[in-house]
Amino acid sequence: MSKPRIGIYGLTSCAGDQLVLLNCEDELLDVLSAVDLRSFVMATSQNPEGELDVAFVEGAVTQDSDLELLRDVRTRSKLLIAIGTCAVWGGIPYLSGRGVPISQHVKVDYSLPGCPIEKKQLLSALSSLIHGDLPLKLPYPVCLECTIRENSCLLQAGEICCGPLTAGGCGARCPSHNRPCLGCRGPSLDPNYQAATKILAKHGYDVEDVHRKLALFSGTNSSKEGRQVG
Amino acid sequence: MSQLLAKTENPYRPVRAKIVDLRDLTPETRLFQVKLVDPKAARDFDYRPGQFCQISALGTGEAPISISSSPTRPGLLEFCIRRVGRTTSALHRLNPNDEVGIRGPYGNGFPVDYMEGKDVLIVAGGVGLAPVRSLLLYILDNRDQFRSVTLLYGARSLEDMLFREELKTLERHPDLNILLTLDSGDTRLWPFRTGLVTSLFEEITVAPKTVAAVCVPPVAYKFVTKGLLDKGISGEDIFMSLERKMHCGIGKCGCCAVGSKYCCQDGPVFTYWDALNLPDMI
Amino acid sequence: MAKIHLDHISRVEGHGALTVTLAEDRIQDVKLNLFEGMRGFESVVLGRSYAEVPAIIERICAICSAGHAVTAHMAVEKAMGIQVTQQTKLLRELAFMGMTIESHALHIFALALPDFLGYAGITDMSVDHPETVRLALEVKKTGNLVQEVVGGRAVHNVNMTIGGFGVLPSKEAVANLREKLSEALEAVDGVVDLLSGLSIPTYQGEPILFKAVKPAEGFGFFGDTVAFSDGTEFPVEAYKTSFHETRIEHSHAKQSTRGGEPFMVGALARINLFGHLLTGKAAEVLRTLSIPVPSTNAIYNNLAQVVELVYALERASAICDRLLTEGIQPEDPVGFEVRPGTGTVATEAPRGTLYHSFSLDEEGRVTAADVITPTALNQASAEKEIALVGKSHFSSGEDRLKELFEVTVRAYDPCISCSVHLIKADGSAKSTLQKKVIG
Amino acid sequence: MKTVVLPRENLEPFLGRIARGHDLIVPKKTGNDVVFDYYQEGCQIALEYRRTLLPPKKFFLPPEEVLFRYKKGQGFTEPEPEVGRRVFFGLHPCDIHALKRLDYVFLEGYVDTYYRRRRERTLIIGLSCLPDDKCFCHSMGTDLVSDGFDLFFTDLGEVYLVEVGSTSGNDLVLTHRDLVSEVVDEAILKEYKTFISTRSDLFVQTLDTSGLSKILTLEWESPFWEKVAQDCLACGRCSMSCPTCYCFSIYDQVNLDSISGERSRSWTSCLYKDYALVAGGHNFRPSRGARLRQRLMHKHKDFFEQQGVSACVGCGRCQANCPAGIDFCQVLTSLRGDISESAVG
Ligand SMILES: Cc1cc2nc3c(=O)[nH]c(=O)nc-3n(C[C@H](O)[C@H](O)[C@H](O)COP(=O)(O)OP(=O)(O)OC[C@H]3O[C@@H](n4cnc5c(N)ncnc54)[C@H](O)[C@@H]3O)c2cc1C
Ligand code: SF4
Ligand code: SF4
Ligand code: SF4
Repeated sequence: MSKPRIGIYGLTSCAGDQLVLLNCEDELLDVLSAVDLRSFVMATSQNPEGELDVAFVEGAVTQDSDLELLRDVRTRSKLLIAIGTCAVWGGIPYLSGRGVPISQHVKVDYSLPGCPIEKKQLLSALSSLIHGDLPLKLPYPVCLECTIRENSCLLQAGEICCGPLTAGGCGARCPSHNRPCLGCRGPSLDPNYQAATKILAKHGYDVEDVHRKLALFSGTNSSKEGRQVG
Repeated sequence: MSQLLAKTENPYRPVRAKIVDLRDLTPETRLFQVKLVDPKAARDFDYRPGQFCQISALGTGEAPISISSSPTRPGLLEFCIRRVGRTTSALHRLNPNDEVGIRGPYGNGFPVDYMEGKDVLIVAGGVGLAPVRSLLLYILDNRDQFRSVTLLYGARSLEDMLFREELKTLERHPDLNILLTLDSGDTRLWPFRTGLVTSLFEEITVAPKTVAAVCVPPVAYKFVTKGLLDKGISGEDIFMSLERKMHCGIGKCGCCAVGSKYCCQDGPVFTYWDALNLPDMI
Repeated sequence: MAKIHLDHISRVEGHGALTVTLAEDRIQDVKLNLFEGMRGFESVVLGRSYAEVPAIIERICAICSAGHAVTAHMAVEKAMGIQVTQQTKLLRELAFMGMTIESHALHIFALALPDFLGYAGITDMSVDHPETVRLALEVKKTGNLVQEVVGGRAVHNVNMTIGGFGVLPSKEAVANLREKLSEALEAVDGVVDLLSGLSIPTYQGEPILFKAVKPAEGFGFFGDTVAFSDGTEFPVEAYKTSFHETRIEHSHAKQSTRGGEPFMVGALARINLFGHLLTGKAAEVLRTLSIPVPSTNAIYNNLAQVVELVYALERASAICDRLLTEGIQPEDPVGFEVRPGTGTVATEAPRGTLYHSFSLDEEGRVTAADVITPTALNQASAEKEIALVGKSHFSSGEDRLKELFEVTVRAYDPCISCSVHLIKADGSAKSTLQKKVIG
Repeated sequence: MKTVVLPRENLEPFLGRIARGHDLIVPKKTGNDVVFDYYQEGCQIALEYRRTLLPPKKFFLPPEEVLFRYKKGQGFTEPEPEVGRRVFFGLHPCDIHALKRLDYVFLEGYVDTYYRRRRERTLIIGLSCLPDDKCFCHSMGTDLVSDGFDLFFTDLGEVYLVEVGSTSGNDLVLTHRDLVSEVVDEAILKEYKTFISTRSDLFVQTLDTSGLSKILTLEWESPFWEKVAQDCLACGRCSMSCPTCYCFSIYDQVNLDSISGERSRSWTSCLYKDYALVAGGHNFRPSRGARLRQRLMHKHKDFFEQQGVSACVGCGRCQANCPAGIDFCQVLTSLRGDISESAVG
């Protein structure tokens, strides 16, 4: 089996997802030797580009140069993987009225959300892709991992916790630190914004505030649905 | 019936099997001929038409796949596998001599003993031919035990029809009535009908003691069973092989529950009567 | 007229290009174009609750996220007059050190070093120098571990909150961290040897103005006063009048000058201004690397970072020691009342001075927000320096010039996401792309 | 059944000694909650707790576990099974009943070897409890327990009445006979009777289970399911914390070398949208209402039809942990009576 040709690209973002790869200190050299790295401008000045088996794209599309790069990468790649919440949902660039998720412009074969993505998931996705598979999708919201860690529920205690609306995979980092989930991984498979808003309204929150908070990272998705209530 | 693993052994651990041969049946469906690595297991492995195995593409996952071969032809196991997702794609990447993992056989299978001495009507749609092919071959190999045998099979197009060559040969079989239909597409090449498989019901008469074996896509069961009931077949004599999401295949993981039944253990073959009892079965 | 063009500067964070126009006998013009897309952070926080500010602002940049997080918490707390405990301050400083370790290690070893050893990146470098790369990654990992232990995540912390922390690190975690820090300090030795032998390209320097936060005591990254190398000082609150920000055509980041003069911030500025305050191993390394102090050659910024890397490892160790001897008090975040006010804070992020200023109304909603990042501050200085490099090496040919330019830009360790986060989204700036999609 | 008496002050020494020879699991207080966890010397055992967040199942069917590792062409290696005796102290009657329900699932038919090994190496010591407003075990017939434990402690104030439920339990008592007394006198009996009747008076929550499975069958089509589902976050917290929810999914993870990897399983919930989704996009339970219905049907109807007992043991965890405050007892009661009544607290 020949090594898959891989490119790593950033559009408008904080570079956090590319950094997560560089932060895989223990695995980095193994990863790099298991692939044929054809582009990673953040890490190397030798970028032969060309045809790719897998392209990882971080960041939202906020300007024409992003779009140009994205389209070019798409035409050269067999698989295009969106990494990070900006790329998957628009993230914070979406809020500023500037960014859109890359799926609004090109076909995305797999999405790895997270702000930033989780190291463990990145490595497992890379292994799967090298093996020839699309990575698995995690079907559960943050609450599953939170409950398994036996955290007291912050939403029950009246905090605006986005756990039930948010794609799991982070190990419920925030609630495990006694901090409500901000929804940084974007919407789960089946978010019920109406129910969450209703619960929080009962706890005395302003519905508009709740909507804004629930929509912090989920760009296109929740801001619309959440507003149907109240 | 011989299991690959004794009931006291770890039922989640597959046994190794080697791919002997691969044959494309349609652009998405491939016939896998596999042989268990352990010769004794290969010799002893026994199953009933309609049962399935959990096939592993290690590193990717496991999928429940009906056994397409017949226990009357031991040695090799045949599976026809349609490429629809991760695991099935990984299986399609394999070559002869590569290994897969196998667990099983699981499920109840078709009640061949009960079918003996009766007229048998087999209805299949798309990849649904896979499990009933086992039944068909079984019946052919024990032809004298059954009365008339009819196969109604529908596919989307000629391209999507499984076992085209085999069906062509079987068509000439004097003791077998085969009716084929295509949803659409070129039908000139062969005497096909067009229309859904239910449209074939008009062309057959059903004898009083007929049992039906059905495997069609999930959405089609309602129409097919209605057609069979209209033809006068009793609900208890309609045997349907159903699909559900399955992880363990042995009644533990809960994923394939249909009411109080587990598709993997109590099924995948259910009667129309079961479906009446259990609301979201079909 | 000839142009030297670098489309996409590699081995830096974010997207930047460089165009240098050459006249017959001199450098005519230098344009550093930070073309990373804009995200308008200040406009995003407007109208939102104070509590949401840090988590949003820290996303300006991944590499110095902890710096943004700490600074934003301090600024919001200043605005509301919240006093945090000494333990909270120490833990925040610890997280800040973690970031400094990680960021400097990443830049020195993975981004800059390949230039000096003649490689395209860390992968090729690892073929000939496996041990150095292994040690470097070990040091970098320690920086991340610090951030994980204190902040709950290496990039974009989840644990800091207004008034304190969600969960305090356990004694075991801090003790383990302490051990790892010692190992990293040892690992750095080997790398310092390698670095002290590097030859730094020289050129005809010109006096450059430097600027850094004046440390409250000793060497450090926190303080209430900002100092320029010409001897002037000003309180952080007066930042707006102490230098001049202008929007420029060719870059998405604003440019800053003082009286029309560019100035430099970052490790070299700090070492130039306050390096004499260093003690311990950091002071030793400063001598070993023989950085001329003050140095006006930005390439020495790489070495200044090495000194600071050692400082950060030592400082983090000292904080751990203190936490371990005094014991980690099981305290909740301090209570406070929401009240209006403005908080302005400056810290020394890895790349230089970072300003956060937030104004809050009675309900604690943000009415004004301003974030100024080091890379933006450095922009003018970098352009000036490239012109100087060009002048000194004018006759060495286009290829060599190109190389030198890239090395010079890289020496500034630009963090482009940071620098372009900030252009305010006035209505007209709404991206045409988004208009198309959301109507 | 053999009964002995353990003076209250002897409990700690008794457990302390057990901990020396076994892995001892006890209810422990963390913040405002109680969780089951391994005993450490000096740790605070919660003797009067109401309910733990996660039930005992996590020690028999862990939230995540590796089933086996593989290497291409070399077959499969199972993880080394844990060895040694484990003593699980402090299970309330509902949790013991719940384990018996899990036994039906994992030990009948195909034997789940992972579950069996853990079950076989674990002694169960039950502990009596007092209900709060969410417990309804008396309605489910699980408020008392007569088997499924090795020892069962009833807290009678000064002393624990200890029922011996197995030879292993008997061995424990015999080994530590210096700590227990064989004399169960009139006074203790009287206290036991008082305890039982006081306890049964304390129940607030009830569920009328008569004909429940039939009513559920008849209410299959009820629009009420979708109505309740409007408030359901489908977060899965009820499933994770239910002592008898056992659904899991199985998945592979390949290593970077592409030739080795592992197969694992982890908990899942029938409330998740992909739960009954098959290839081709057909979902057998497409709506949130259908999924919520499945959860209740399985507890109170399907399992009952399979095993003759409901899968619900009335521990009250699902209601206690639901962020939306959905109370399944009330949902079921509404279904039985006026279905327009709101089921959400
Ligand atoms: C008893 C039984 C016998 C069977 N026999 C055969 C047989 O003989 N031959 C055969 O080819 N097949 C057979 N099947 C079907 C076969 O098991 C499945 O096709 C196979 O499991 C698919 O696995 P996969 O990993 O390739 O697909 P997956 O990658 O798992 O893709 C399908 C999965 O993707 C998910 N999915 C699908 N669409 C979407 C969507 N739009 N959004 C989100 N998620 C989605 C679903 O969760 C679904 O389970 C049988 C099934 C059963 C139960
Ligand atoms: S704290 Fe948040 S994530 Fe955890 S269970 Fe509650 S709502 Fe879900
Ligand atoms: S808990 Fe929520 S905000 Fe925190 S890391 Fe996970 S998804 Fe992101
Ligand atoms: S359904 Fe609820 S009350 Fe019943 S056993 Fe499960 S968690 Fe306890």
